[in-house]
Amino acid sequence: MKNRLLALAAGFAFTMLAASAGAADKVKIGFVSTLSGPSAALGVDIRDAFTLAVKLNGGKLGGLSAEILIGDDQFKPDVGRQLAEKFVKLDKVDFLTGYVFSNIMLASIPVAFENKVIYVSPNAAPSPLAGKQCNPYFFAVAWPNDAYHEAAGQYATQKGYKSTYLIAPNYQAGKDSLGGFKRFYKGKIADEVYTQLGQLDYAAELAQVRAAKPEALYIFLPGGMGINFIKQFVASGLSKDVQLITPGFGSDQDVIRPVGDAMLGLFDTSHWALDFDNPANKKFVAEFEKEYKRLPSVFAAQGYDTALLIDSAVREVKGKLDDKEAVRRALKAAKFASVRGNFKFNRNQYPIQNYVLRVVGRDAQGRLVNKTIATVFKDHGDAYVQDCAMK
Amino acid sequence: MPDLLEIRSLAKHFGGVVATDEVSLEVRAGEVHALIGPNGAGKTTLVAQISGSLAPDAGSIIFDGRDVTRLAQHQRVRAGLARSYQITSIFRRSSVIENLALAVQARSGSSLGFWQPVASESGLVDEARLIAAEIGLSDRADIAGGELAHGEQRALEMGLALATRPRLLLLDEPMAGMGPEESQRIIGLIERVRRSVSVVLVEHDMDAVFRLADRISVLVNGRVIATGVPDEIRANEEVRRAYLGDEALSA
Amino acid sequence: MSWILILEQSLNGLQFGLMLFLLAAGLTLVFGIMDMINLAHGSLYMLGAFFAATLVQATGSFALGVLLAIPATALAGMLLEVAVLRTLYARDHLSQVLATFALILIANEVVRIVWGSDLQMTMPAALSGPVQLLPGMPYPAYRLLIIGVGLAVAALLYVLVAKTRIGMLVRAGASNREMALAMGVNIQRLFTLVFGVGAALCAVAGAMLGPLFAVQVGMGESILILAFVVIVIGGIGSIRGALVGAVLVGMVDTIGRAFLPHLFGLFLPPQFASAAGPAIASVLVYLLMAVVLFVRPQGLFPARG
Amino acid sequence: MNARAAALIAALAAAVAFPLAMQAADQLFFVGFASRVLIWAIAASSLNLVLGYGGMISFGHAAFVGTGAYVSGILIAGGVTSAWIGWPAAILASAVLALAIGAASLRTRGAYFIMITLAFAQMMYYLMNSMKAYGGDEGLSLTSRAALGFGLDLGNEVTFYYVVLAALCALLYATHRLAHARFGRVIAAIRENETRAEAIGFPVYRYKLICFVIAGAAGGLAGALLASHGKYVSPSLLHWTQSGTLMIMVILGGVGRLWGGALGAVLLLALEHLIAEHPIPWLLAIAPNYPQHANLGVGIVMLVIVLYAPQGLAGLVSRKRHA
Repeated sequence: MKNRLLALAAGFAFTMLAASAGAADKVKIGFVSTLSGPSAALGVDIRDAFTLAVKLNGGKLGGLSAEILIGDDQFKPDVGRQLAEKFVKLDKVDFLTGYVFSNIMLASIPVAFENKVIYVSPNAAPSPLAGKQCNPYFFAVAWPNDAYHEAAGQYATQKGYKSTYLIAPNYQAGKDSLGGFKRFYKGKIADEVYTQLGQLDYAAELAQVRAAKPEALYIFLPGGMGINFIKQFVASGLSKDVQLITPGFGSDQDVIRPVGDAMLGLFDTSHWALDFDNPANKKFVAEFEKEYKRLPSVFAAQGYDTALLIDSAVREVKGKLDDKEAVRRALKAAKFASVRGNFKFNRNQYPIQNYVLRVVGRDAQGRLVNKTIATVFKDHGDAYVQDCAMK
Repeated sequence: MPDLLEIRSLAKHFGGVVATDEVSLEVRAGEVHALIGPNGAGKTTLVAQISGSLAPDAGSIIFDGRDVTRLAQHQRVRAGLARSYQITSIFRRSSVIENLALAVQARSGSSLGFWQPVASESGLVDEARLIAAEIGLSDRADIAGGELAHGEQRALEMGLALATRPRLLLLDEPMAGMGPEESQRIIGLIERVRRSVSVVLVEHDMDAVFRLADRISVLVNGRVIATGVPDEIRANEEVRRAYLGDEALSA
Repeated sequence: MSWILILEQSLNGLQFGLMLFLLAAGLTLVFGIMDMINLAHGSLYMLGAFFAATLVQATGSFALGVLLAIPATALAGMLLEVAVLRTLYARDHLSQVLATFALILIANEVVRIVWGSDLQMTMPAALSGPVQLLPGMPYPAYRLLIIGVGLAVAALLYVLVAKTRIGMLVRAGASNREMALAMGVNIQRLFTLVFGVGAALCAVAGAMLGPLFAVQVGMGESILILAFVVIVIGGIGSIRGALVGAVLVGMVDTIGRAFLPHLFGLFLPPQFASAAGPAIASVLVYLLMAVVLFVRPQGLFPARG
Repeated sequence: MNARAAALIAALAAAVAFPLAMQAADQLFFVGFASRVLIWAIAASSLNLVLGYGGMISFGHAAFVGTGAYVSGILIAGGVTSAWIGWPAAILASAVLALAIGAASLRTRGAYFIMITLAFAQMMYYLMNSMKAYGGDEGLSLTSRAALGFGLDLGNEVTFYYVVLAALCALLYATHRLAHARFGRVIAAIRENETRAEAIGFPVYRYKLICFVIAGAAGGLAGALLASHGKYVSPSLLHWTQSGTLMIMVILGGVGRLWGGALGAVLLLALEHLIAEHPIPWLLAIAPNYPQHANLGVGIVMLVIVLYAPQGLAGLVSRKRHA
């Protein structure tokens, strides 16, 4: 009994010593994302692009040497939260970032807020945090959760689809997505179905779709869910009768790779595409492909931008990271060349930017890629900003 | 003498096998009623149904004028119907006194005590000591049940049943696996006990049966083929033919 | 609600149920014969899927890959039996539960080290489209294949258990372990064999479901509990019970998820129906189990008297 | 006896001094971490009550912990922050659930009992997963911890730690009393020889059920504390593998021993933390990713304990089921 206690006490003492050793002149980033399981490709792309940006920057962010602590939330909110707890309280990071999925992020970032650590979101941007619960420590780098879906709704209306069937996972981002679609879609909603988050077999849902006979089918199924759904959608023979529409990430490189030719001709909406013609994007796409031997997805673009944004802010405040207000102002100024082209932060710290329509086709080398066709929205913000009390 | 236990047309099947076939018998107050029969005759099955660990398919069991057929085993124990097992079933890690005190506890008030240490209840232990003396284990009181000699374990087995203060004791082969000397000890114990308690005795040791029993019922293939005083059973042709023959001759 | 929809959902339920049967069959035999609770059964399912995904890729042929994965998993199962599980037969259930739970942890990490946390497995291109079953009712060819394979394996298992000498021993063992032990002949080898067959069935399920689900670490953990539900419903040790239980669970689960929310919508206020529908549907099979337990505590087809 | 008392006092003193030392060293993270460990110690101790003392191999204990967490979490989310309402409600809800699950599953035994407790617990997992009103699989984030009153702020890590420590001590003392009281003797007897316990007149089913319910209720308390600790509740708390982890804690610490659950929780969680945070350099050189595979070690240790050191599993329910 005594010995065991002694051993434990020694263990804790050891832990303490190890933890209290920290340097001052560097920037510490806590990066938590979904890095394993069927939806891992998303988090991996964000991580790879983020670390690529740091690498291209000589291992620095804003002139300070960058230490990036990486954690895998395993697609589990409680694991994500525990990692946030550790990074914020034990490792005392300067910024937290990385989460792909809204639910995991929502469970985790209160830890950051309470400890006045800024969370820079490379992907998830749920509607509550845009409106009533907007938070000075939250920056959405990518796009408001509704935006792609609003663009998709707009597109479906323009195409004149009379009825559309909607499927999304049963969680905040799922609700946001279908809400966004409906906001701009003028046709009839055939049905609106919420599935289990992480569900992989869609036989039952596909049978319902067939029975409902809609003209179009809009799905918000990120990661492995979308990959499985599209495969099973093609296998069911529905692709002949029903036009599938997805948000940009729903038919990006991470889905194209496993699904293959079945993706050809699929329309989607996005704030970024491989073929965006600006220097930052050209450099990013080339370097990413060189480093990882694959084409970047929209998630990679978001991760890259996130690193660039932090870089710009750290440089702006000249490394004085303890002045949180100054860091915030610097982040909000967004003085960097984004791979998406021009964008700016709204007062709720969500982006105002353009959204485009893309189609899956072949590039010069015969690879399946998304090609930009048209602009759907220009300088588009979000519908919740008026509820945000922040200035 | 009035009947303490009355069994009416009891029946039990296991799949297609008839284990208890329309058994009816009475046990009078104060008597030792032996239940004999060849292996597989259904004696243990019958005891299990009387004690309540096995539900009969049909028939009824009346104990002391009350229908106990639907009562659970523990309720029958509280009504005064206790049993011992053919294969010793005691609390092997507890001492003799702890074994017996537990049985005393079972009948003395509620056991939903969550706070007061049971060790502070001297009444339980005192009574357990009395029973230990009764079964001849006073000098082994603090030995764990599992460490007792076989004969002592059999005595404790009976003691556990006795500690519930039964009015009818069901003894399932109390002398199983015993040498002659140890058997004498159990026979002596039954002799003492019978003064206050009625006994149903299942036993293969015919000497013991004929020495102890007031009446005997013979069970063959799940059926009672004869009931009577020892001399009647000894003289019964059917019993001799079906079962007793060899052993009676060899005895 | 059209008949075609109901028919299609029933086929989906049958497909799921048959795969559950493959898992439950091995599990129930191990229970019945060895009185052993094996939580690591789901790990064999995972292993089978990983083997299949790897071998399909390596050989370039779906059929060949799957066919090779089956003996590979069976071998792994038998190795496990000889190395670890054999010593557990005589132990109490707590030891069995703990040891096999430990095996789950070990299997998960070993797979993670060898393969990573997940693999992609693609269905054969020829079967990736639909088949016209009835006019107006196309059905995915691959799911039909699963149903076919499930039925074939069930039939094979029936012949094996009902018509062969080994099957006779297995049945005897499941209904009366002491008798099986008394027969004495190579009982140890019989156990190993049964375990291998159980593992092979896991591999079939894992390999067939691989392209539909994801081949990933932990994939066996949720489905294992459903296999338990199947066994409790069907009765421990009974292959027939496992089949009936599995199809019942598969049907109830699929049909419940598909129609319960709509059914609730017919006679409940919509906001309540949309909340209660999915909630009840998700626990429907467990409620079924509770009902069966209440009515027939030994399951629908108890192997022991 | 004296050595034991000394060890007890030393352990208590260390537990009381720990947060003050950490506070002095500006390492509040470890106070929060220790609170979590102690809460799991409560959960494991409650499982020990049914597993070790009662001899029932309940594989669904996470359901009671999770239910307690949800009930207290839902109340806090709904504005009822008082711990004096939330925690008793959590305990009561878990007790009621334990009553229902126990009443159904205790009619069976052996492998059946294990499977049925497992299945019913998993049912709760899926139920909470689909309860959109309470967060569904997203879980429920809370804005604050429960409020205790009396000027005690549970939002303060050190205060919270002491409350958890007090709860653990209270539970262990109550367990100690219970084990030596009439009820404890009866469940010990049932664990040792169920048939005989019934045959001397104990209503075995009822006592087992009561034991099951008490353990469930104590699990509910752990859940309520957990909800406040993390300010977050999710269905993964109810997943069956969580029950397995609790079981591992109890086995590591000692089945049926008063300190078993607590010791096992401390051991397992501290070990997990050390492996993940402080890799051993030479081992890292051989296997660079080994901290990510800590469960491999846990699994192997468990397997070895079960296979080769069964006597280490003290108080084990050693009887094998007979038909």
